[in-house]
Amino acid sequence: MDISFVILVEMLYAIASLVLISAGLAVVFGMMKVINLAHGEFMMMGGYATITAVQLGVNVFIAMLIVAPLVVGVIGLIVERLVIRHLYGRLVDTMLATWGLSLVFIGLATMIFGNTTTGISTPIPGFAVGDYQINGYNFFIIVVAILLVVLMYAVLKGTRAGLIARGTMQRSDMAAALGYSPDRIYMATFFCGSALSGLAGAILAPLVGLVPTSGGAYIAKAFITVIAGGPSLIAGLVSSATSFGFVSQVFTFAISPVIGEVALLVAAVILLRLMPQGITSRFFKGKL
Amino acid sequence: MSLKRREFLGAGAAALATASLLPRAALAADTIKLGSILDTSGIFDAYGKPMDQATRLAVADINAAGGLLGRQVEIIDYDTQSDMALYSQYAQKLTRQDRVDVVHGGILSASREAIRQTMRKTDTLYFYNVQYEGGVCDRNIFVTGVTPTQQVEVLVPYAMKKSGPKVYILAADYNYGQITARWIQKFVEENGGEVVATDFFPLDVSDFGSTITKIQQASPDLVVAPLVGGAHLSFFRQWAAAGMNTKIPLASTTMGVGNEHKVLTSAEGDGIMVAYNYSQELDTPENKAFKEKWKAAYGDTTGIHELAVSTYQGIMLWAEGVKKAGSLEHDAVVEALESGISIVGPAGNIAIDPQTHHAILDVHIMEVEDQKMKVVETLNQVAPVDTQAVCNLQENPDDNMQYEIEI
Amino acid sequence: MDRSAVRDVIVTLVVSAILIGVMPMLISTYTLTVLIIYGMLGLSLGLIWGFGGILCFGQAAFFGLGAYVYAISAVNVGESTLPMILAVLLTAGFAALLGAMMFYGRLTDVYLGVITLVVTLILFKFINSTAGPQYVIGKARMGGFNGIPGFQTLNVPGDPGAYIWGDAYYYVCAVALIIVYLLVTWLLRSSFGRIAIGIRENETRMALIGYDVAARKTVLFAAGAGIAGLAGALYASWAEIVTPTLFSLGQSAEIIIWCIVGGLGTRLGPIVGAAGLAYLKFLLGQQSMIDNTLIMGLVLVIFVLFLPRGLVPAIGALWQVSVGHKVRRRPARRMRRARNG
Amino acid sequence: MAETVLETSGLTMRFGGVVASDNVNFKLKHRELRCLIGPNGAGKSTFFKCVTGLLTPSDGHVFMRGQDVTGWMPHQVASLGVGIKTQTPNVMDALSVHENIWLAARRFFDPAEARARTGDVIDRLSLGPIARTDLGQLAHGERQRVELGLVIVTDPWLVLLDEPAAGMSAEDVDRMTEIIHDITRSASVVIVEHDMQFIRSIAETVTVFHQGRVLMEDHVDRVMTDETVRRVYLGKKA
Repeated sequence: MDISFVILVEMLYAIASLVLISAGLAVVFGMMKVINLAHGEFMMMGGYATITAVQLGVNVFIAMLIVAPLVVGVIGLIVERLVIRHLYGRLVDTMLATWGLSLVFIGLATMIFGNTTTGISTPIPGFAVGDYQINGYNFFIIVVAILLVVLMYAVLKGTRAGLIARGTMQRSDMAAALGYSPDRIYMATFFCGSALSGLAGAILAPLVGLVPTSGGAYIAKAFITVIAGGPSLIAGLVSSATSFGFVSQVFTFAISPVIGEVALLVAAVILLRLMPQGITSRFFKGKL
Repeated sequence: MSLKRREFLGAGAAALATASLLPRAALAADTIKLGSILDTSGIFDAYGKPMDQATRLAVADINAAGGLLGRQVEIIDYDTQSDMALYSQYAQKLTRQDRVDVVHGGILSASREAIRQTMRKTDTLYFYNVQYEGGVCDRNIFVTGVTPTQQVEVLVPYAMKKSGPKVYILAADYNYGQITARWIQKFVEENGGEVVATDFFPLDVSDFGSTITKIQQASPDLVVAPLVGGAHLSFFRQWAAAGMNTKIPLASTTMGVGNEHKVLTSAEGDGIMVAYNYSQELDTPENKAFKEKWKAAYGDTTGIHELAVSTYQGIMLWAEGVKKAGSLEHDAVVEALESGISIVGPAGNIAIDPQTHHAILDVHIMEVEDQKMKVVETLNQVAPVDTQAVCNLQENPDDNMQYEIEI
Repeated sequence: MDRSAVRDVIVTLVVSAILIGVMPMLISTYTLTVLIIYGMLGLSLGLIWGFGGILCFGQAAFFGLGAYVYAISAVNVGESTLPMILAVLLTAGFAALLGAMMFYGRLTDVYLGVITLVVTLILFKFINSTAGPQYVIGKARMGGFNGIPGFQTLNVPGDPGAYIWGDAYYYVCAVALIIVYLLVTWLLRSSFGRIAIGIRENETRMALIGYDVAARKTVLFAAGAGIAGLAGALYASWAEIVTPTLFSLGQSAEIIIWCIVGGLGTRLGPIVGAAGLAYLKFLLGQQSMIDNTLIMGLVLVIFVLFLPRGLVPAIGALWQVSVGHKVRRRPARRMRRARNG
Repeated sequence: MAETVLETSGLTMRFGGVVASDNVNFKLKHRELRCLIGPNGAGKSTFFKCVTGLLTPSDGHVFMRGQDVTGWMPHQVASLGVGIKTQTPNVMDALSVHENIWLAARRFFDPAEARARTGDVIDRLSLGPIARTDLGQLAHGERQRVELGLVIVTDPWLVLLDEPAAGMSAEDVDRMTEIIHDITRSASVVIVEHDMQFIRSIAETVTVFHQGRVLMEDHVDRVMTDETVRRVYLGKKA
């Protein structure tokens, strides 16, 4: 009984962390059709921002939830102005340029922080469920992921900015027709996407050690999750994170973490073979 | 067959090197060249940078004491950027163009294997100063790091005495981890215990949530975790986050090699049992002097770790060998080193085992306490029995392979 | 047309003969060998991507596969000829299966990128977790993270004792690259190559004309993978060890950077880009001022922003401007669509 | 009675809940010229795509010369000797006019024959002066003409054209009319078209689509005067 509860929590946690990891990339891809391959490094910078802030005496939750997203959002803004905006409409070129940027960030972080693993300890203690100890931080991650999805839905559905955003997702010239400068919309979107990446990096930082190359572990997973999700932003994100999280955890518990990771990848290949445009090109059509 | 090949290669290589580099070799005869090949950038630089610093410190010490054979020692170093292909390239450069007298370096076992044959073909003496899985048998190489038995045979009985007979093993999924796990199993059984499960993790796994649940299902008395690298460090963090660190004791043969215990908070790290050749907390005059020299050279001592000290000791052993041989000639130095030479380094007395070209050294059992490694017990002059079981260079000087040690 | 083909071959042979003779005076042959091998690897992606419009994030997978196939079969056979052939054929075969799966599934651009990336990751993770003693193919231990050392390197066919190494190996690799280059030239001049370019330009139209686009892309993909496999086998024989890092995403990234910097849609560009950047990396290892990753990243960003067509076409254009407009050949401006299509 | 070269039975295409093509039964005879008309969203293009293999119909069958080609890939359909031109100009922009047409010819003929035929078509369509120009640099009308060249260079027995006259000048349309009449000498032709002027000048039988179904099928003159057709389609103009 206890064990099934523990496994359920682990599964929810796996799904939640996939949602967190992919959210920033999904926003940028969904709105701008830009694949930001420096996404993992944005997360890495979120992690470093958190750790640095904590070392400077900032409360860990403030560091994670406010400082890191802001810092990374601003970095994203600079990147957008300097590089990305010159490449709109050139999908492959933006991928390559952001790949180059990811290397630049790794190099910079190495020069600033060095390659030694750093980290902070988790701010929430573990607790017991029957005979088992559970990592209390897992619940925090699950809660944050749920809040994030709800917030994204509320913003898109309920605010004027969300309306413009939805319009832009449907037809990129729509916003211009409504009298909004696409330039500013893209800027704002990239800021939000980067901030989300920073948030994800910050929240995962206490769980896993941080090195400048940490981003590499996330980008592939995020990339796969977003592409497999397909055209709908939220439905795609949640549905593909759920499928992949479920598959990988089943195999992790049944066999081993490596097989779990491989199962996730194999699932991605099969899924894209069956639904070349992603899950939401077939199901949940027209949803957000 | 392999002999024929070596002759063929050796002759050709020598001809090539002499033809292209005669003038420079003659010109630089006044210094002794020590080649250093380490990852001082890229993902392994946490290991490589202090090793590089230790190399410089050792050579500075030798030169300050008047050099070797009346000549100064010069370092020629390359940064392999954590890229295996560059090891091969720089090894060629060191041996054929720079024509160094000795090479110290290599971090991962793969990097050692990438350059070992080049060293052998060109008769360049090679020192590998890293803790590794054991079994390399090659007259041209000297290994000054600890091998699994040297740690495990000491650590496992101690840890089991403190906890209990049921042991769960979590090991890094590569050569070192696989072999170490088997030694752990052997020593657990010899001490009347039982291994309830063994799990292997590739070096990039950083999420151990499900594993921690599995361990709880098995409810062992002790977890032995030879996990390696930055990603695996998150195990110790997640273990503590789940509150397990107060319930089941941990032992490791790797935690702390790259100063990982300083990254974990004391709440996370305290109580983990380890066994190494070196700890910064060793209270010996040699260690104090070493730390002071390091501090004078680099500002602070936080960077010093096991591998850096191994590197320092490796270079000192080589220097001792050269002094004893009174020459830089390859075979003379090897014979001098095989004569049971020893030095007293920061980690205590360290001697070369003539049979295996590995090191006989002190092993300290330690417990992590407040981000430090507190020495609990010291075992003097532990021999590399694992490699001794498969390798005897006195009997087979032409041996040239890495044995998979059968347990 | 035929006359220009003959001229092309002659120019290639003369220029490369001069380069083979001159380069060893500047760079040691050991390093040159690996630059040549990387050049071949660059060419393999240049063929698939530049002329087939297939952006493959997993070219390193074929490189690694070729190296591993060579290493494993060399350990078992103890001679290098069959392993070389196997490295090319098995890699091409694997790519044909993968390609058929993707192209008949009508996967394009980003989705193609994801699949090739994922396949690379799977291979990497698999090879990386084969350290245990149970992973044995014939006599070869897979070795996991540590890789496979100590296999038979290239020998004179039929005589396992007669190793080809050092300068001789350099000449072998150089000749291999020239042969591959000429084969690629011939392929691109043939109907198959021209049809491939047509497909790159407009897949739907080529299908409506009646070409089996998926089959042709599969064949081209396999051909490129075969070249990468050969490069991998030559690399294995050069390095005398194969490790899973050959499959890494970082390696894939480098190949893509080579192509971009050298110039896509040209045969020469990817070779020049590969050899040039690999040599730059080699030189950078001798300094410790600036982090090397940073420099590589900056190079890529700058090229995408300011010189998206790459070095070789840019130099070609400069040449034309300075020589005047006498050159009748159309400039290599053909890539825009394929890259952003 | 002439042989039926193209036939669909119960052809249906659904997108989610929308039925874009609803139980269409269609027959085309040898050397017949047929126009498909209908307001936007009537299902003409969906029907066209199902026939050419660009879409796989949800239901029903497509037959060409009696052979069931339902669900075939476009290249298989084209390989039967069917010439297809899609709605938007679909050409290889970075290649020259000559190369474009040569690629089409090469599909069925050896290189020498392909070159000869390419030359013929270039003459026939008066493309000589621009034969070496890249398609990307040509005007819309010229591109349409080149695409027609791609279609006819292989002497297809069935030609399917989706809006060949869209966006063309009056002069271009005249030339197009001529070419199409030329084609009908040896092949059957289906044209999806909006331009009524153009249809009047070429068509005999017209099929009218409305809401995914075939509304009526008759001679162009009678269709033009039909009340229902005028209401659903032309009524807007009147």
